[in-house]
Amino acid sequence: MDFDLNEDQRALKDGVERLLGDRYDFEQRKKHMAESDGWSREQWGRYAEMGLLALPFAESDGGIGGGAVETLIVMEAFGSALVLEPYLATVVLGGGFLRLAGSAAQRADLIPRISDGSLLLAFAQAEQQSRYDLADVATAARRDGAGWVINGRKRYVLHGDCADKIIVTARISGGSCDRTGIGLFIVDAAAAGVSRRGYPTQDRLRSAEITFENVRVDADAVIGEPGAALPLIEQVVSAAMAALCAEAVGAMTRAHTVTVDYLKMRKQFGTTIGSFQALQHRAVDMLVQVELARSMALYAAMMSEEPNALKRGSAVSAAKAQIGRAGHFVGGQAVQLHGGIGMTNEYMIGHYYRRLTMIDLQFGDSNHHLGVLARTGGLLESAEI
Amino acid sequence: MDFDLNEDQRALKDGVERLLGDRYDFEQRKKHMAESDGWSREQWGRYAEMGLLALPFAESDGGIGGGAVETLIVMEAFGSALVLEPYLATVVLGGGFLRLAGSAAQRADLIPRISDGSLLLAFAQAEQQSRYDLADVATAARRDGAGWVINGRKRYVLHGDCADKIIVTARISGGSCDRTGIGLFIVDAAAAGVSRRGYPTQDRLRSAEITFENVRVDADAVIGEPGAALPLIEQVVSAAMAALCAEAVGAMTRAHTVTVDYLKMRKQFGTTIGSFQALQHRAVDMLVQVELARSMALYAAMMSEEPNALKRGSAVSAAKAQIGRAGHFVGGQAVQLHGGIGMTNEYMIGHYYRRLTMIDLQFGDSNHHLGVLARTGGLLESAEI
Amino acid sequence: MDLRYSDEEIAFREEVREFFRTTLPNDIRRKGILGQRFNRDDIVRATLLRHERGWATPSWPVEWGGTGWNAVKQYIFKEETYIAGAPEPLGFNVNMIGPVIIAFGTEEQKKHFLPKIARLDYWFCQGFSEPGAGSDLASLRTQAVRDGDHYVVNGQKIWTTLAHFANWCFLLVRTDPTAKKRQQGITYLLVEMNTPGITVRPIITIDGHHEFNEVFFDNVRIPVANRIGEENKGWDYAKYLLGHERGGVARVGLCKLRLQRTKEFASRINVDGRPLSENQSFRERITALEIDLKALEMLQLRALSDTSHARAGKPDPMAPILKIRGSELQQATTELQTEVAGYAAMEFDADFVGGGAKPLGGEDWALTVAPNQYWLRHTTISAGTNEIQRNVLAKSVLEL
Amino acid sequence: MDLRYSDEEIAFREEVREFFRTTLPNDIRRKGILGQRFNRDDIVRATLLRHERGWATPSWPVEWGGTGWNAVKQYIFKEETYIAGAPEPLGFNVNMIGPVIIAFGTEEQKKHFLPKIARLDYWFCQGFSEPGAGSDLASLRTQAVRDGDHYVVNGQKIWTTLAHFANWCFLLVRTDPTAKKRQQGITYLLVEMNTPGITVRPIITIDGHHEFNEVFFDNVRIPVANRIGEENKGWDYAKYLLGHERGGVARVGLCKLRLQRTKEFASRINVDGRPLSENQSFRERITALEIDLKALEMLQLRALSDTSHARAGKPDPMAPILKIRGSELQQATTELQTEVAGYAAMEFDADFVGGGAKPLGGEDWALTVAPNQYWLRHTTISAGTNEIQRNVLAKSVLEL
Repeated sequence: MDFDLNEDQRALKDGVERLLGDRYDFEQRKKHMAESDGWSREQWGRYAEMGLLALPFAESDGGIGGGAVETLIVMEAFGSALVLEPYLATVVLGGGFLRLAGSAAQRADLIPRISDGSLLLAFAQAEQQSRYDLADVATAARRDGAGWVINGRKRYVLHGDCADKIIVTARISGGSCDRTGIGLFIVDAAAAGVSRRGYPTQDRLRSAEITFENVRVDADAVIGEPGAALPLIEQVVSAAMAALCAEAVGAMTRAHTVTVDYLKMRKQFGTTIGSFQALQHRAVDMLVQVELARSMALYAAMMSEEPNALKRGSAVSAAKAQIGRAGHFVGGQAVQLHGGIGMTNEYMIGHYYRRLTMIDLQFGDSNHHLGVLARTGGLLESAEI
Repeated sequence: MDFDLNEDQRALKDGVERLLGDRYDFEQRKKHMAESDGWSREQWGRYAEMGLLALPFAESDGGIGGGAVETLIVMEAFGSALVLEPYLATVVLGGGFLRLAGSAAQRADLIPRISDGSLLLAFAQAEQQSRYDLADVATAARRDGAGWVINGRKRYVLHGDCADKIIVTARISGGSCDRTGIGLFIVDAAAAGVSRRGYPTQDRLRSAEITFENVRVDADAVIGEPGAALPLIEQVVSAAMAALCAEAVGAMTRAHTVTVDYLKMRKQFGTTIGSFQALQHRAVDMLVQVELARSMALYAAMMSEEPNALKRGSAVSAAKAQIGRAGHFVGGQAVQLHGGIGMTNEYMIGHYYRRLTMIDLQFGDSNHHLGVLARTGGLLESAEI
Repeated sequence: MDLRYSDEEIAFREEVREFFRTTLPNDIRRKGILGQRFNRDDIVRATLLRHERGWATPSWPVEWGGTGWNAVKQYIFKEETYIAGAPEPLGFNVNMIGPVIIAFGTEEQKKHFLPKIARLDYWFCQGFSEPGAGSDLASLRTQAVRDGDHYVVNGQKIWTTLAHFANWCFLLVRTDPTAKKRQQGITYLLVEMNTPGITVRPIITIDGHHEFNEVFFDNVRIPVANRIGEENKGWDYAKYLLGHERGGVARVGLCKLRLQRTKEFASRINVDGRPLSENQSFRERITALEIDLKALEMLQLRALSDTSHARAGKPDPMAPILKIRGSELQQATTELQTEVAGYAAMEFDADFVGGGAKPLGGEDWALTVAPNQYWLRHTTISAGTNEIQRNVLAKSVLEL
Repeated sequence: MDLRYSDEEIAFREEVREFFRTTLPNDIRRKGILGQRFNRDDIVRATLLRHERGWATPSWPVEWGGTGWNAVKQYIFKEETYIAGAPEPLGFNVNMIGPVIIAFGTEEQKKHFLPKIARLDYWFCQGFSEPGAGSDLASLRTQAVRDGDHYVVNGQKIWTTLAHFANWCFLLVRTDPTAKKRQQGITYLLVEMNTPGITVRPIITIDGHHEFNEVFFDNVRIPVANRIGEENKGWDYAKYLLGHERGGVARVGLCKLRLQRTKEFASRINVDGRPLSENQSFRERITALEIDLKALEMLQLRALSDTSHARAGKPDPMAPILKIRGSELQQATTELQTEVAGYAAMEFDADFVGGGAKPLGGEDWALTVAPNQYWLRHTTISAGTNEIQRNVLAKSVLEL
């Protein structure tokens, strides 16, 4: 066991932080947000240049060969700057499917285009009735000659508005929540029968509702074994949750730092408000939660690569539950300690609170994961003591 | 709706508080505790003199005709002084059965002796397997001529060690948790076949394990309808829970007052520790909980006389749940703010924490009642909005 | 002591419920129930409804349009207002400037202002807070200089709620900068918002909505006749409000409505094949809030009926407690709603939150929950942060 | 960065587990698992077992009996100690006076004391706290006056843990009452407990148990040779301990053992006809604690492996955080046990809590849970209250 970053990891961290330091302060971020996609294509190009978009892919596929720790480093930095670009959707989720189960042809076709920034992906999984149940898929795929025809409506597709290709889950066989019978298809966003309604989310990222009406795809659009996709989906979603945990830690850390700085600067009743013990202790309680969250984000990263699905799922659920709570507390208290200014859209701190609230919902909130974990036997049983 | 005490109630409150002020400071309480019963027979006589032991009984039975508010007044004062005497066991529980369902003969026989202090009662209900389920009764009563024979083992009988008569629940018919088939019997503690093991509880009250081995009682030992006792038991236990809520509020109020006084007196780092804002705010958070608990104790008292069993049970569960939590917080923080001295048996504050912890367990802890209430539909549905 | 509602009180509750059921327009009720924000017209219409029935200003003296209800009835009326989904009476008018004019206004001011305030012909906003002052209200710097029959006011106010709806403003200005204590030398003025020199600039909050404003005063001339009471005594009149009208602080009824709605939502959401509303853990979470709310309600009722503190001239411990717990529960209930909505809470639609219609089937309610969660963070900050409330309790009640 | 246990670390854990499984006497293990208190003999026997294996003082330098294990191995060893139900190494010896002597003792002191400390031939107690000092340790008033080759000590110590088991004491005394700062003029001495003039008086705590003591010094003569380091520099040596040995503070393994036991208890208790352990709400409560514990464990491991703060001469933010969360979780896990035990937790049996046997069938565990809950309230008070820990973090880490 070793918690120190190696040289490459440290270089990655420094590089990303420097890039964001130069290009992603709060005012610059506003400009990125004002672009038509709701994020900056120019920044996306810079991430490509830095190799961030190739990060998790195998070197044999032209990638950098980074693992969960490398993703954690990037996502934590992104969280700190509240990055708007579709990294989670394209690289972590979309890229996750490709690197873990893409055919040689799929990998050769798509990974270079992801890496150079020219291809955006989205993962269309949730449906109106499905809530956080990855097995609850009503969208249907039926065989049509060598290919497939897809019908259904996907909701809450993160960055689905701008994606060039959509990785969509669809039921090939079985009842609505069966664990088998789910397929994964790569669908061109411009294909006939695909329609989408994009919208901003509460944290001013983008999402979409996507309807598939008799959308035809070829046999080579299937990722992995048709009908046996659920374990793969769970694995990739676990990796995405670990990435979100890291992003949340980055956001919390910054929100905390900004708040502590504010306490040192802001004067009231003739003194800095940071001299009031009750506020000092609140800031300390935030620190405690941030450090516990950081610990759990590391745990999630480590366990997101665990082969045993139960252990992996339990660990990531535990992290997501803890970090959802910590994020709520830290985000909420960051607003509180700022007072009125913290309530305004013009000031940065509320944006952290909004993002942390949305991270909690993505792939299931704290209470959801606590419930899942409790049902599957808790944490001490499933992990090594 | 009217929250003001009437003249009689105010006189009662003043009277009890004066008596305890004179006779029940912490040092005097130690002496009471050191007596062979673990409490003071002399005090018991004084309660009789004041009419406290006759308080809830109808005037036609020679009682004072007090209701839930009068019991609340007494119990709150008792909680404030951490009174050790068996008032809950004898007057609230035992007396509750008699006043609500005792036959004319039972009332005429027993109520005067309770009132003059010569008769102690205990309620033997819980069994090893029953936890907080009032319907879970394995102790059996079978008919034997005109009378009954009782066999079984009762646990956790509050003040069962000193009781002259024991009101015991026993199953007459039905399966182990059936709501029908439960009877209530008045058993002489000296009867053949009754054996008991008394012991001190964590809060230094007394309790007992009581074994009934072929204990024979006459037909007139039955309270109410044989086999239909559960609704009555629930009603009396609700009244007892309301009384415990009031006792807890008395204990919390005193624990808080003592703590605030300590904060004003204790010096550290060259100043009174009460000048530290973090401790001030903690004391305020305690105050908030005490006042919320007081509100819920009033609510419980009011609703303990509600005829509708669901509404009554829901309200009392709600109060018990809130007060259990409040008691834990207030008691725990009272110890915390005292520091080391709060940990010692020689100082009063830890005794409040111990008693508040035990009150939470009696008749079901916070989480138990929260669960019950959630299962039965919550609070807003069952009470008037 | 009798802690049950009397028959008369129960009948009164029915009467109020019936009033809202039969008179409140459906479009307004719909907004209330969906958690959308009311616009100016909604609030005016609801006020006029109540005014027509003689219920616009229950707490005022009967001679000035009050109802003469006791505290419990006033509480019931407020509860039912929330539960009906109706906009509450405008606090700045009914609970703030009205009582101040009644207590300190001249006979002429009373006759002129009170009827218009009651009908919302005059919509008042509150010009107290200033940039940088925060919880330290008395540090205000907006200056008023006497010039004949006028004060000439220069300065800036901030966090001015609904100033863009208001046509009047009551404000505190500094008339004696040399006063020894900061609380001295402050004067209380009333000003029409269309007076030259007043500029209102919106502050958009983190929910994306416009409720707060900055208000700039640039040589604004205010007639001396619009002064409340004496010059330099304004702080006393402002402070008078703080003890007044504790009934509404906690908004228990609004939380009740929200919890009931949450249960409805949850009954339509399936988790593992069963409605979320039947999930025991979820039920326990919502029940815990119901218990908290009941405790707060009982506290509120105790506070309303116990006037012994006021009689003894002592600070009432209840007001800050109600503020603290009321704001905490407002936040907790919206957080629970967001949790229940899940993914459906993620879409940001400012138009819908602001009252627009959107045919989304059963999910429309989910569009307001996150913005309301964000917005209600202000409740632990506004009107004296909860930290300040704790300071007040520590000092004035615990005497620490 | 590699956050998994290495094969070597996993093998080491098995080795330690095997060691305790095969050597720890059953009567000791039983006490550990039932939550009973260990007596002097239990602690001595467990120490000698470890000593025989060469594991009595893992963190010491190898030349003085240390094992040379890295931080992770030391952590694993501690965890397994708790999970086995074994008494932990006596902190006063292994983590406190041992390291102080190693750092500041003379060669003679090292040779004399360290082997005896390791074997528990010398059982040290800590004479720091004084009546009225509380968290303000430096305000100590026990005086030592030089008289030839001796110091003559007069004064009183309090909260002296296990002084009734100890045969030695390390204590702080004031040798220069005129020093400008209170932290100056303090001297660090070692004294045998059987020295004339020392009286130990028990303090019974709210759990009914005897762990704390008052220790009175009445003209106690202590050889100057038993002084650590220089006269008047004692505060520096005492402070050195504060940064040392952060590994054990949180007692994660003890909480793990407690949670596992709690699950076992719960599986034997029926509620509504099903084991409590299958009740989803209960499972969520216990799972929430497991998550908290995992977060604390990861924090502990981070703290152990990150020595950058020490290298940079900066305060380590982890130590107070571990203290705060570790104590909170110790309390939370015992509170949960009391809840699970229910009525069975009510009986007070001091003898059983103190290690006595009592044939109670499956319920014996329930007799210790409330006393342990009461006793563990001390964890947020002792060794710097959690409030003081927050002050430390605010000042030294957040620089507020």
